[in-house]
Amino acid sequence: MDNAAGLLASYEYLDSTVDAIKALKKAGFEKIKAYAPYPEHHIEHALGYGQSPVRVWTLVGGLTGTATGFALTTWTSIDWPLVVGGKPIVSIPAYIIIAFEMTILFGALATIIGLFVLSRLPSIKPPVVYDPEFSSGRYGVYVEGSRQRLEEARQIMNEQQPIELREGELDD
Amino acid sequence: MSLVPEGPTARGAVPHPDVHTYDEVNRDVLRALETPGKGWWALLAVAAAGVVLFFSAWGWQLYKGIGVSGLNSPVGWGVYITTFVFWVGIAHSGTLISAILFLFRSPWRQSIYRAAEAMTVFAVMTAGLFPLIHVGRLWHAYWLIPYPNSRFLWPNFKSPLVWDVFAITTYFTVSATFFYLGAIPDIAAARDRATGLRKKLYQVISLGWRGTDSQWHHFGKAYIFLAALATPLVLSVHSVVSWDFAMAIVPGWHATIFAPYFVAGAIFSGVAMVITLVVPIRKIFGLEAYLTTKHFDAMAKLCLLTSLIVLYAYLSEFFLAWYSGEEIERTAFWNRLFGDYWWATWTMLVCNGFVPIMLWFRRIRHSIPALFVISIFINIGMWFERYVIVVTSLHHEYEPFAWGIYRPSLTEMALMVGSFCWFGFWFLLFTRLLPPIAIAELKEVLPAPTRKKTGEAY
Amino acid sequence: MRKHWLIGGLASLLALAAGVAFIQEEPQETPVSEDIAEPEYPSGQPIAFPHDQHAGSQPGQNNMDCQYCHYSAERSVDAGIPPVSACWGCHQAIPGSNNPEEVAKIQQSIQTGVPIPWVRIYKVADHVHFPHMRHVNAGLECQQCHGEVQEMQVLNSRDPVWGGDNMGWCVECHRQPDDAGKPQASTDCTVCHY
Amino acid sequence: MAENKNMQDGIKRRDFLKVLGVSGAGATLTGCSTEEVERLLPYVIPPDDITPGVSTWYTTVCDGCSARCGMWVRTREGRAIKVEGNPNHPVSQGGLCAKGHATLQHLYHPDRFPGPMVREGSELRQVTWEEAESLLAARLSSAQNPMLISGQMGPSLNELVDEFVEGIGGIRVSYDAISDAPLAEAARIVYGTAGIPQYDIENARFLLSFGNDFIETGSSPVAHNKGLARMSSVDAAGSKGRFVYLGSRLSLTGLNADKWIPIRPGTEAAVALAMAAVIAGDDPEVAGPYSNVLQAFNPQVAAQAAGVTEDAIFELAEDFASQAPTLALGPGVGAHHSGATAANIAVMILNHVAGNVGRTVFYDAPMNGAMSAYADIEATVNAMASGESDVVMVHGANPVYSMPLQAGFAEAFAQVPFKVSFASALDETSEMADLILPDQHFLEAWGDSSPLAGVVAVQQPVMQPVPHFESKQTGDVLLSVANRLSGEGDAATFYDYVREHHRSAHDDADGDFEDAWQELLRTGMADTRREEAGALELQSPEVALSFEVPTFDLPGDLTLLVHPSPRFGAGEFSNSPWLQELPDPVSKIVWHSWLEMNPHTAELRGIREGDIVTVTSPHGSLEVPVWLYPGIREDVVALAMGGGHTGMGRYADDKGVNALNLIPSTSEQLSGALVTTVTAVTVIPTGEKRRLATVEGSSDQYDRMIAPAVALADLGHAGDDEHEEGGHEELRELQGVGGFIPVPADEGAPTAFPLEGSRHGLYAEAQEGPRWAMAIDLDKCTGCSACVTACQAENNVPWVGEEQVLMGREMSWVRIERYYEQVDATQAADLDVRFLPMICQHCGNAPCETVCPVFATYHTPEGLNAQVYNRCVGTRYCANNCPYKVRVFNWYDYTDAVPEPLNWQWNPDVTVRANGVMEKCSFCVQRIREVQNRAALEGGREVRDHEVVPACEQSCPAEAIVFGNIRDPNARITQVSASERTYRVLEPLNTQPAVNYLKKVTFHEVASVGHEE
Repeated sequence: MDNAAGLLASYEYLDSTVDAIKALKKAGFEKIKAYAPYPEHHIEHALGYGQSPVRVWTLVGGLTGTATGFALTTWTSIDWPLVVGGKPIVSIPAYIIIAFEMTILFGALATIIGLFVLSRLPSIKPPVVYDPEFSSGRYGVYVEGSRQRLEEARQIMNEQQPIELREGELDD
Repeated sequence: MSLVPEGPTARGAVPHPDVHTYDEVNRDVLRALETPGKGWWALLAVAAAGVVLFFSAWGWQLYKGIGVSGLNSPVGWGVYITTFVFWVGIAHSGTLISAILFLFRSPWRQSIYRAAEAMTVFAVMTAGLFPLIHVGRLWHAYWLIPYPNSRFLWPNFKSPLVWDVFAITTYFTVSATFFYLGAIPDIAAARDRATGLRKKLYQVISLGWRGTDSQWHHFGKAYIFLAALATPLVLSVHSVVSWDFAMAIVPGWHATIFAPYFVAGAIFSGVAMVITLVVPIRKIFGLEAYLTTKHFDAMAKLCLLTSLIVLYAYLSEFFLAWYSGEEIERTAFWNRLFGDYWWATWTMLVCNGFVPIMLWFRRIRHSIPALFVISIFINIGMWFERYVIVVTSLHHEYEPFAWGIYRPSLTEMALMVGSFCWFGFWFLLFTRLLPPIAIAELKEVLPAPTRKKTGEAY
Repeated sequence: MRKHWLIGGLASLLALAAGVAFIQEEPQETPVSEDIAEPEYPSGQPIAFPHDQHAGSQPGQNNMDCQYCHYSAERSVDAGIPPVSACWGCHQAIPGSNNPEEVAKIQQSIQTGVPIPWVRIYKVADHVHFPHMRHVNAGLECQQCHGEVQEMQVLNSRDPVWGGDNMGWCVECHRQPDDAGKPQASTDCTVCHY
Repeated sequence: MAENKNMQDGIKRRDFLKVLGVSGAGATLTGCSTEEVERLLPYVIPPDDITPGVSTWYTTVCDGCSARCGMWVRTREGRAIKVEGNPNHPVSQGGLCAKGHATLQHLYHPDRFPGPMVREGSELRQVTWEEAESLLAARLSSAQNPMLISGQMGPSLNELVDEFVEGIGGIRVSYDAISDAPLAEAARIVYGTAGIPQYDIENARFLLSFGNDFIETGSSPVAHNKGLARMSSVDAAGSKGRFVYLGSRLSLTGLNADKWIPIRPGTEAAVALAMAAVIAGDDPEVAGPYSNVLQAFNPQVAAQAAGVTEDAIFELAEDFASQAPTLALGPGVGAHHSGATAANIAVMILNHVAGNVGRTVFYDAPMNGAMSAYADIEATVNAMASGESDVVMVHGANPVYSMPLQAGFAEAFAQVPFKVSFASALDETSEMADLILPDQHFLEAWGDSSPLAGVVAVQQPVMQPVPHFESKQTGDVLLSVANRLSGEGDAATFYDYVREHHRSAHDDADGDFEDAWQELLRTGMADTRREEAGALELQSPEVALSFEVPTFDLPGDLTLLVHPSPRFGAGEFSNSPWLQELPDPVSKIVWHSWLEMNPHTAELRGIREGDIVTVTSPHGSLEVPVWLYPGIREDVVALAMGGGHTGMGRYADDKGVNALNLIPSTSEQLSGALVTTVTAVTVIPTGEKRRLATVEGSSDQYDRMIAPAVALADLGHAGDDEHEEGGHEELRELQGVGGFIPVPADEGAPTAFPLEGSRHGLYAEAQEGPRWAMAIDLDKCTGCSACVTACQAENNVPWVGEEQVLMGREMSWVRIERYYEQVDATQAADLDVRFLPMICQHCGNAPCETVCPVFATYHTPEGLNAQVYNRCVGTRYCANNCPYKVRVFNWYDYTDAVPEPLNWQWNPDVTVRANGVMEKCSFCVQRIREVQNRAALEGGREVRDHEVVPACEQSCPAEAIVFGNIRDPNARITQVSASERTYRVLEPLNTQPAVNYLKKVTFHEVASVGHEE
């Protein structure tokens, strides 16, 4: 679709970045992406983020772990019942520990997987729209739209005096 | 909800008065990754030599049999288990500083937690070797892992040792993940400045991180949950380790206080070890601006607190032994103080109970050399604490006729010393390959650059 | 065993141990006196002994009972290897139509008094105590563990039914429920391991 | 097991089979061996009494010492793998001592001679028997008064040797390193009888031992051990025989005494006669010709001499008179001083006066103990030195080692042109020999014995000679040499000779000889004793008697006691690793020698335990570490024999010191016995010290009631056990405060199994099955340690060597704990010693089981605490958590150190443990399985009570151990456990052991320690 393209602006200041985003949003741009050297909640507010679904992954993972822990310990004990120290074949107090550890383990792993899935990591192919300075000191705003609307976007972005403003090919 | 409370100045004092711009942070921190100096190579050589010693000693033991140790009956556990518990303990403060302080939003966390977490990971890697070293038939040790096998046999989940297997492996996995996750944005930063082979490497391990809004968004959530999971884990792992002893009926082991006692001890030794490690890093890489006395002061206070808990545990152990009226228990603890191993016990008491008292003084807390020395004392003391618990309890048990004496052998010493080199080896590599200080998070507590200097506060 | 190593190998550093482990696990050599002839047959056995000829039930075969030669199976833990005199008992009269030179070896052994160095085919691990008599008296057929030996011309490798290297094989059978629904044989470890 | 001991006649029938593979030498734990080719060697001609995989038992006679106990030998595939006591033997009546078990190691000893040897220069060259015998014949034919020095022998061999020596016109000298000559001589003087008197210890109610170590040495230690145990254990009537030991050192025997009166060495006569005088009172005539002697003695004099109080002697005398039947034993081989015979006479008078003759002591059926006169060998030494004899043959003796250095035997022996030794294994004497004709081990050879007049026991081979050694029994050698000399072609073997010997002795009135012979071989003995009237008359002595207290060679301030070792005798057993590693019953030290010294003496001289001191007598000096022992007089030090070998092979050489180097070569005047208690010594610290290789952690039980006792007076007052050592109240208190899940008073006994809270899984199914349990009666246990070696033999328990023991790694499954309790602090001397055999307690709530990560140890449905070696990973957690510390660990592959053919002794029914594995007492599970298998074959019948007998119980001479199914109300174990003395060690831990101990019963009040009232 050659009638659509992207614009990437790098800013030195946080407020200019946020203003740019706000303005773009007001102008009705949909596909806005922001870059920052650290998690910046102002930007997230500007883009209007809600709750991250990562927590669901964590919860499910944790519960699976608990279940697995109890199932494993109990079933193996019954499968070949051997008496030790005159204790019950299935002694729950001891198995709680196993269940607990597995809860944590599964929970943690699920969280990571969730994160990767949601934030499309790992993405090995080199970024088309990126500025190494984003990991150092600069903020970035990238917007996509049809050619005619991009002119509008370019003006809005320029208002905030970007250090650099360039055409970027369409990102993924 | 945001990662930092209302701006950097929320907790009053600015943690890094001498750091101003984000670029500065990148420059200073990433400088550590540049070509190392002679000192580093020298240290690495020493560590490598130690690793060789470590594995040759282990090989020798495997070839001859566990008998090359000084272990005997009644003392079936000795230096190996002592060192195991020691390293597990060390492993603790890493995740603690990282996770708990993160949840509590402690402002002095950012600049030390990366090193602390690295310490955790490597310490667990070291600790994990010792149960393997100390078993009689290493080639069957995998029987402790539950897996479907043609014998229809499973491990005994009632045994604290199996709990250990689960606790330690979980702890290693989670803290390694936590460590890596936190490092990803900084690796990306390193990537953007590195060249050549390093760039390739970082490209891969940064997983193509670009710091986009959505990435940061999910990253933050995931990080919080990991921290939330890691915190109880930290507490559980050393409790489980303590139950290796508390679940037994050996006088001197069989005590309900053990779990909290061990956790406190672990944090104590862990923080001490962090100080021991961070002091040189700060000096060598010139990170004074990032590791300020404020940080050391905070860590010293944490040391002081935990040392008090540990001392309390010691005293209450002795008191309860006396108060219980249980003759065998009394004898056991009397024997600790004045028996064959009195020297170990007193070393422990002095290093862990009395030396840290100096930390009450502000001047000492603010003198980095002093802290360095004290931290080393604490490390020694904590090793001896485990030695006392393991050995003195075992060598005088219920049956007087079966009492015995244990003398560590050279092989055991070699493995103990070697383990420090093994740990050091990995830590040295870390200092050169990963940003030793959390770049991204540090920026969170720096004032964000704004155009409207007098504009609304961000 | 092999399967276990697979999984065992996964555990790091166990691999390092494995080599040493096996050095240590070498069972001590049992002395073999020099006067024993080296095996000359593909079977590895010093005498090409045809089990089928003796125990087979085909026409022309002798349909002997296993325990005629393996005489102690029903009263001892060991099944027993037939004494040369037992062979000689018949072969005095029977020179052996197919290959008399083999039968001659029996006579030779009787005269020299040098026992025949049979190669052992079936053996459970040394830490397992397998009482033949309990199993024979429990009504097991020899074939259930040793395969259709009476149909084998040469017995040079284990029959596929044999799983004696694998504890699960024993346990599965011991576990089979009897009429009362309990395991038909004890699965207590010290029944075999002591 | 008696029923399947079928016997075959003749040695040819019992073909030794070269079985490999089928039963290599015990199975090895390390599996995965199925890949490599293994050879199965069947019989060529099957012996019809051997089934592969089934043990065959034979009866024979132990040749370990002069007691000649009856033996059962268990063989598998033609290998002797275990020896046990024969309960049917009239003298030993079952049970076997540690030495008896160790004879198996002599059978397979790697230091046995590979065959006949001829000396060429300094080298020994192996030759054929043909050559060897003709060489001997040649030398003998031209020899001038050849000599044959020999130790104890059975009747047949004895007769043959006599004939042989006569035939060659030689001189026969009998020599026993340990000899009861003074006793025999005394009996001859006083009653005119030959041989050693027989004692009925069991039925004595009051037993006095004047330094007689009758359960370690003497005519029949095993029998006497049993007698002592029976006498001193509480009977149904609640009464118990009393045992008082008078001596300057508490030997193992002494440790079992209820009272110790530490008299000066050599004062036995004075005390005995004083007692006799008191008993005789105003009627000294009872002492017959010795009445005048009695008048010379009274308690005052005796007390003076002996260094004890007058009252003590009075008291003793009165008890001795009142508590009939009583028995006094004269000084034995441990206490031979220059007045030994006189002392024994004095004791005989005492017995006579107290009217014990014919009741507890018998002179008319004498025992054939070792009673040669040392004087004879002294004479021989001179003869050899002066070159009177040019051929000297030695059989069954090792005089180079076992005679005092000063006797100069070695030098004299060296003078002899042609020295012949019949030793089967290397020793100091055979080391010097020019010709060695290795005798067979008694388990390979024919022979007989007559331990007691009228009792004949046959010693028969239980296996073909061990193929590694071309041995030939001396009987056959002598016969064939005799043939060569006489030129006759008599083909008779020694077997025929023995048979002939018995045929001639056979009285056809008792039926056909063949039947009698078969019966003799089957049962192992024939008992043709006739009941004879008891009382004999005292005869007036034809020699001058002196009852003076002997003086000791000065200078020196401490009297030296040189005594035989309970483990090594006079050193003939020193080359057995089992015995070397068997903790000495008294000192608990292994592998090396020690000097026993009283703690006070040591304190005065600034000597500490482990200090190496120089012990110097006028006759020699040596260096040895000190062990502090409260059971020895302050003016006495003691050294055991058996150490310091120089030519006895790998396990004996350079282990400890030879005490005999300190004493002179003097023989006692009347009997001509070697005098061992003869010299005083000076003890000077060298400044060096060493760690003693002891298995003892502490001899004080710190009021932990590990081995509690109950006073005889308190027996029968069950219930009010608050004042009783090891009472249950502590447990109840704990339960009261909920220390752990309370076990109701009626529960927690092994009978109540499985316990509440244990009724799960396999236990539930096991409700009907057996519950194996054991009871050990500490009132009977004498601490003799026979069970330790028996267990080691049965269960393939390896020895580890001195260095490992020093590291605390001894492997023994049985640990005989020895605790001292002071009877009352005012009496420094009076010790109350508690022996406690500690084995795996097979706890119902076993702490070791829970902690094992891989179920290598767990509880079987039959109540055993199982240890599955091949599952063990070696975390050692179980050992840490075992409060009884009975688990031992294989720190190395200890069994690798076992050389051919010692490993032939391994029990094929027990897995040989590999490196890195935990092990412990299994209640001899292999024996349980064997019996269960047999029962199953015999139509699935029930296992009978006492059908399963663990090795320790079988060998216990004191009958202190009972094993069985405690769920069976009629089983012995159940009944024994019902005793009010029953307790379980460390009961408050609620481990619910399956081993019940029965408290020792003391005459004195026992303190109710541990509970503040």
